[in-house]
Amino acid sequence: MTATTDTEAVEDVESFRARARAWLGETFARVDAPDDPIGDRLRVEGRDVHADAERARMGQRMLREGGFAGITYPKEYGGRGLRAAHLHAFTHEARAYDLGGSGPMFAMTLGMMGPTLLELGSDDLKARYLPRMIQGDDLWVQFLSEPTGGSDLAGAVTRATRDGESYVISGSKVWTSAADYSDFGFCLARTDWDVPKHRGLTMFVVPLRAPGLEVIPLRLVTGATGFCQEFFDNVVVPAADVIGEVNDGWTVASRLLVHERNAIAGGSEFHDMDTGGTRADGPERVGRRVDLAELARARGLADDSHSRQLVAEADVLATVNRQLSSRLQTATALGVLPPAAGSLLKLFGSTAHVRTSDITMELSGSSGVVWPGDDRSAGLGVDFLFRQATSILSGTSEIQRNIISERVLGLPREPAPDRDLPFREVRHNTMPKRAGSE
Amino acid sequence: MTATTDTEAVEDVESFRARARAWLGETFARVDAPDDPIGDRLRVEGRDVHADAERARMGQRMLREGGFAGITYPKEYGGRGLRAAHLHAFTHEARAYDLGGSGPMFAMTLGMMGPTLLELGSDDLKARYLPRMIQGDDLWVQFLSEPTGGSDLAGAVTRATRDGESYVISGSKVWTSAADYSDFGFCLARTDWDVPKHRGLTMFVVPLRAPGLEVIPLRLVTGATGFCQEFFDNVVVPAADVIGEVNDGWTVASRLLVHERNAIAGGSEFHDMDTGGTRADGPERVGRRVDLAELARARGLADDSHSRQLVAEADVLATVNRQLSSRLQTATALGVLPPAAGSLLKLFGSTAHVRTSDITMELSGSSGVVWPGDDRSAGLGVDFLFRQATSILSGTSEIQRNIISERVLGLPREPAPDRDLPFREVRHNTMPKRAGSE
Amino acid sequence: MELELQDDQELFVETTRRFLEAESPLTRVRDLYEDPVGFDRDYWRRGAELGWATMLVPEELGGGSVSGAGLLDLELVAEEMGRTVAPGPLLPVNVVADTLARSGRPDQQEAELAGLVSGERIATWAFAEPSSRWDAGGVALGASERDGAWVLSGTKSYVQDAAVADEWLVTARTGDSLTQFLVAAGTPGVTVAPLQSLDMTRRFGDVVFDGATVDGSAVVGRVGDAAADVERQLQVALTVQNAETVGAVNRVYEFTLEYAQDRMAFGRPIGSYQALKHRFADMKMWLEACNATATASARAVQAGADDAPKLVSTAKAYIGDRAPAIVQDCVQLHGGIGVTWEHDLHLYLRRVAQNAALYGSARDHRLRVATLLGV
Amino acid sequence: MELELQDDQELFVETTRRFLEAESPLTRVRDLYEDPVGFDRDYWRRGAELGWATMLVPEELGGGSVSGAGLLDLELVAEEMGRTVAPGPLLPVNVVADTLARSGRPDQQEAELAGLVSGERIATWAFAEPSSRWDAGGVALGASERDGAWVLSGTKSYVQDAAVADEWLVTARTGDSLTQFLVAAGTPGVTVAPLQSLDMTRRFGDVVFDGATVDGSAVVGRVGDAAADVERQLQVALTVQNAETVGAVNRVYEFTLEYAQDRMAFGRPIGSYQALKHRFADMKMWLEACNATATASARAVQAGADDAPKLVSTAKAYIGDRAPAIVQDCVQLHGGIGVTWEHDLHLYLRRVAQNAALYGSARDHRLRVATLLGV
Repeated sequence: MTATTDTEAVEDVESFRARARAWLGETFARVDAPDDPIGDRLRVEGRDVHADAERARMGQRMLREGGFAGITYPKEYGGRGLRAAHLHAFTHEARAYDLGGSGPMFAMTLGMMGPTLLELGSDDLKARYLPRMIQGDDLWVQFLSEPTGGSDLAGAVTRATRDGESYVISGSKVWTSAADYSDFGFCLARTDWDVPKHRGLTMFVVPLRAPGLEVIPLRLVTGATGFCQEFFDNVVVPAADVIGEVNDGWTVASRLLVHERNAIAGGSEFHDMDTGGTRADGPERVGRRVDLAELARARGLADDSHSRQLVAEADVLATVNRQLSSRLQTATALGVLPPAAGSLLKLFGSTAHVRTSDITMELSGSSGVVWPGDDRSAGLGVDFLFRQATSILSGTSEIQRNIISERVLGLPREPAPDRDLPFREVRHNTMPKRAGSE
Repeated sequence: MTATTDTEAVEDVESFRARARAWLGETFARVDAPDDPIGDRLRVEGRDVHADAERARMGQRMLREGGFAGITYPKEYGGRGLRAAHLHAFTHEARAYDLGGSGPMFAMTLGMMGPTLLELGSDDLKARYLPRMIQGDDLWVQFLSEPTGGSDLAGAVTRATRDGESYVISGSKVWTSAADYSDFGFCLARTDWDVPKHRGLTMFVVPLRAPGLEVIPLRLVTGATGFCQEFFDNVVVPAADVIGEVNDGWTVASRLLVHERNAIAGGSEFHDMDTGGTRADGPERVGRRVDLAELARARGLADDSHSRQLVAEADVLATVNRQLSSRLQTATALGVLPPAAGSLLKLFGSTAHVRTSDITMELSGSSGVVWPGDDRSAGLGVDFLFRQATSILSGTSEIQRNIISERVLGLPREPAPDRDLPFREVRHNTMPKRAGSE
Repeated sequence: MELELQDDQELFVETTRRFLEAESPLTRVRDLYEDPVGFDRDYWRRGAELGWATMLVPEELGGGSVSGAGLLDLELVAEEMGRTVAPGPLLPVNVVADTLARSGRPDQQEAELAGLVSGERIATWAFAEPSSRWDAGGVALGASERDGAWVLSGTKSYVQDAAVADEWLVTARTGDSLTQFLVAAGTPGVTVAPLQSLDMTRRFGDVVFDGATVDGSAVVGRVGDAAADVERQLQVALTVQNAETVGAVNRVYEFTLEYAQDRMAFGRPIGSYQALKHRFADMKMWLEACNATATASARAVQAGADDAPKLVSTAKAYIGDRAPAIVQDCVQLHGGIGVTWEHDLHLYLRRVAQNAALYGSARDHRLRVATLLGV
Repeated sequence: MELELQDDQELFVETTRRFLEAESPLTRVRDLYEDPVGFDRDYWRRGAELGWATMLVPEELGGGSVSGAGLLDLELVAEEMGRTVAPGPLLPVNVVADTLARSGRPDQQEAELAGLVSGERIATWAFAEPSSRWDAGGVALGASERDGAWVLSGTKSYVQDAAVADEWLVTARTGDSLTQFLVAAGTPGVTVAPLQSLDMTRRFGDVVFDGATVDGSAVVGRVGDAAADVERQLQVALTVQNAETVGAVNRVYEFTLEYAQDRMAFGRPIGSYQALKHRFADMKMWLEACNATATASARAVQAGADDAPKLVSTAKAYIGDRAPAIVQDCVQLHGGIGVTWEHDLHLYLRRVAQNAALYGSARDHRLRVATLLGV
């Protein structure tokens, strides 16, 4: 599925690529390693995220002006109405340029929320928001996870209560990346407590500066931030800002997750962060990219067969990760594997990250846990503290294994006692009290 | 619990040990590594098991004559009526002597079936069989596993039908060690199909040379044998030869399993194969004991840091296995851990064996899979084929993990749809047809 | 394994698969356990008629491949043979044919290739030695020139089908460099000592050269210039081996997954237990990764890419570790039946474990990757 | 960790535990993250009153232990401190006190031990160097004699509490052998450069000796004869470290198991999912094995057994691998909350990961075991 109609004449991909290459060269500076404000922020304290966001918005605006924004989005919303091949061609060419970090910064907006809005949003919502996304005005986030919910996204207990032409939302969301500098959110809230959990949820558009909505950056084990927790205290949104149908929010959330998986697997038709393989050691990778060969040399281990094998093992995992990514794109495109096969890549990336993190610790030895200088996060051991993050965030490895075994392999589903119960009868976790609230 | 009464005067352990030492020295030849006919048989083709059994029976008879058989069994059945401490003292002293393999060969008979008979057998059965076990006349086996059952011992489909004063048994058992040279078996069979599975089983004494009972040695991946499969075709046993109560066979089987676990953990009060730690790399170990340091030297890897670490890793696992065994004995004796903690040791031994097998393969390299000479089982790769055996036999590692998580840690039990259903309504595997039958 | 095949390739795979099903069922593999040769020459000839030995030989030399990318077609055959743990000298014959086609003199090509391609003759590569190093540095067998002839002394080991081969392609040390010789079976001074092998059907031997003398015409390529040929031979051998291993593991995984869906324990299929489900998920991930790296490295070798040496070693390092681990976990999932002779699992485990160790173990190839990374 | 305690030991553990709960709750540990010293001297003095620094010092020198087996009592304290990731110089002070008690001259014992035992003074062991080798062979800092005094040049690194210590026990190279010196803080020519540390409260420093001169009376033991002392110091350090690590992991496992029993997902406690149950089972197995090897090696060191060097390294090799793995899996089982600053898991992970790397990694100790196995 692409956003073009077959009746239109479409520019040839190679001619498009040539135009893009020329334009990029005239417009942007070349860089060796494009900035990744999102990944970097998880490690480094004190990065100015508002400046990052401003730069990314500017980059996206320039793309729009050059005619290279929203390449596969319909023209009526400010897109170019082209095909995935054009998108991939453009991204491939753009890899070497500094686009202000707009690639990663707009990944969620244009790769997940935009496509979902396009599929399920009302005409009014699409007209209101899609052009602003494409021209770099607004960054979007998703409010799915809750402190009480863990992996069980459909067990959301944030409540939305109808009040005339509005809904009033109260509750808490967590693990929202980018909420502290973005503009709008998709918010999943419970609108009916008397039906089973998947059938009482509704998805709302919530402006991040709405009264009653408080966004708190979450401090991570590394000392840095990068995710937020939000507290909704009677936040009022218009009933017209429901995405999809009332009580059909799970459908919307499911589409979001599909788009997320596609984006991670590099298979998105709407926003392609990098087809060149530079994110090959897992799109969810966090922490520094360490040159392990250099580390081994610096630690005097270049002649040690055990250390040499560790260096090679990490390299093998990175190479195979890239090869697997490419294979799975083909397999899902051909229908040899179902879309859920994206979970295979997520799981591979996470487990490869774990192993690479262990290898890094082993090669760094004492110097990884005690180090000179003033920087408390300079030691490689600090990255080790965050080792599991890639195996937890955006769907834990346990959830990925469930998905693979049930939806790729067709093994029987786990018994879920809550599946058919009215939600108010389901055993769930209680919301921890907020310090100072009530 | 020991088999002595407190009113009797009991010989001091050290004086008993001194007597044992003297007697052993006079009676048996010293050996460096005692023969282990049972373990050896799993690897080597063509071992004369009947001769092994005869030698073991002779050894046991000599123990009986010297007054050192059935040390903790009651005197009325031909035992010595002493305590576990005497047993352990004797075994410790006996380690260095060639007792004709009676230790391992009578391990099941005196460590599992004997104790269970003592606890649950009728006076008649005890009087009939215990003295013969202790004086080395009879070897016993257990018929629990079935081809259709896997880990689910209580799902037995071998049937025993009442016929006057007899029962008629038909079905098949498998993974019986020693059935091809032993004398009697504990056989678990279904006597009531209209109650849940645990409540319709009965345990019978079955003579191995009963008409209609066929014992077939099972060929293993290594090419060797060591286990048998049995086919019961209307085998008739007297109703008096039921152990425990009719339809209460699961209680008997459970006690057997407890005694088995104790024997494996070295905690049996009835038969102590070896307290000296020579079985420390797992009582379930099969395959050759390889000197990995020597292997590394022979393969020119003595200066290779990776290979040196592999050698050390295997040694570390063997050492920790011994230390864990000792700790768990103390912990269960003190009640710090429940008896089910024996599963921790079984699991450790199995996983350590897997790792050690991998290390052996890695160190042997090409020479493990292609080797000179005429012996098709000489290559270390042949042991690798049997790597999983320790993780499967006597309760799979999956079952051990269930036991640990449920009975040691108190986590919720797995849903078992068959637990409360009448057995005939339970979905179970069908018995594969025997070639040539019907 | 390859996801996108040309129509010709589909047909080729289908033909090979049907041939193997008919001519080499697992019962036949079991029978061959007792056979000293391990395969039937007629079976091999008829396989060769399907094209099993032509793929790396250009059409003008009597070969040809269905897709034009011979190594990728060879990969497909190797995978099918892995799926059925089929016997036969696929790897050594193709390695030698490839070397002759690339570096042989026209008279050698003329004399040898037709027989290899037709399956009438069998040749094998005698490279490794008792040191069991699978790199050029491990070649100690020496060749010295004397009056236009060459005298070979030393021992080759781990030589597949050594006893049945009509020729051995021998990698020898000539001073600081390597030279390869095509030596005919029966040459005086050469003896073959059979070795035992873990695989059911694959046979190996030591080939001992005790001052054996060969004519100067036995040299393949230029004297002292065999390094590139040896690298190519290793790449071809590893491509075949990796494909075969991956084919075998794909098949084992398939029937184990089926078994888990059918086999009941405690009133439920064992495949409904989450602990097992998660292991199947992990195995699927490793297996897709094995497939991915095998095909990616084959493509690199086919294309003669600069990074082919690293990608081939990467594939072997990954597959050599994961493949035996997956098969062993499949044994575990089968329970007791999985360690019996009667079950077919061990036929696969033997092949996969043997492949893991030959042509360099995972460890050896990690060290090669490290060297290529400059450490 | 130890399963059977004497009554006196039970009381001792109980007293220590209550003290730590009151004086060093995890909130206090968090506060100390910002403290350059990492512990409060008064807290340490009051801990010492409980006997934290007396255990390896014989009664006649002002020490004493509750059980008579001082190292086993020390192990108990270390375990409790691990359970609460408590701060303080337990390891270095006891290592130095032990060395002085065993090898010091009476005047050194007189001058130093009372202060160490009472907690008034703090001493630390300056052994490793920037090469981060944790064996005698890694000692490069040289000491040379000049007119009855000794001149020290070189750099010690990874020195715990280097900046706050009143004395450093310095292991120096004197020709082919080792000699140890007790050097007072403030000695001219010695400077301390603080280092950053992964642990919340444990501080380290480089101690740089730039031709620093100490009197001959600073020598501890005999000149050139420190090898046995160094081996003993490593054994004591590893015993304390292993006990602390095991205590920390025991605690993490306890609260993670509780969490899994309480935390719901999809209408069930997460501890009811078989995949997680099996991981808890594996972790319990590893954890019992960690406890087993830690206590067995402590007993061997206490007894001065011949195999103490091997058992201590075995314990570190096992625990150094398993402990971080268990804690990381506990992080995974907690989900997102487990990677937040607000959750206490990282306090433990920091301590455990740091311990894994210091005084020799699992790798280093495996190599030592290999050497002891003759390979």
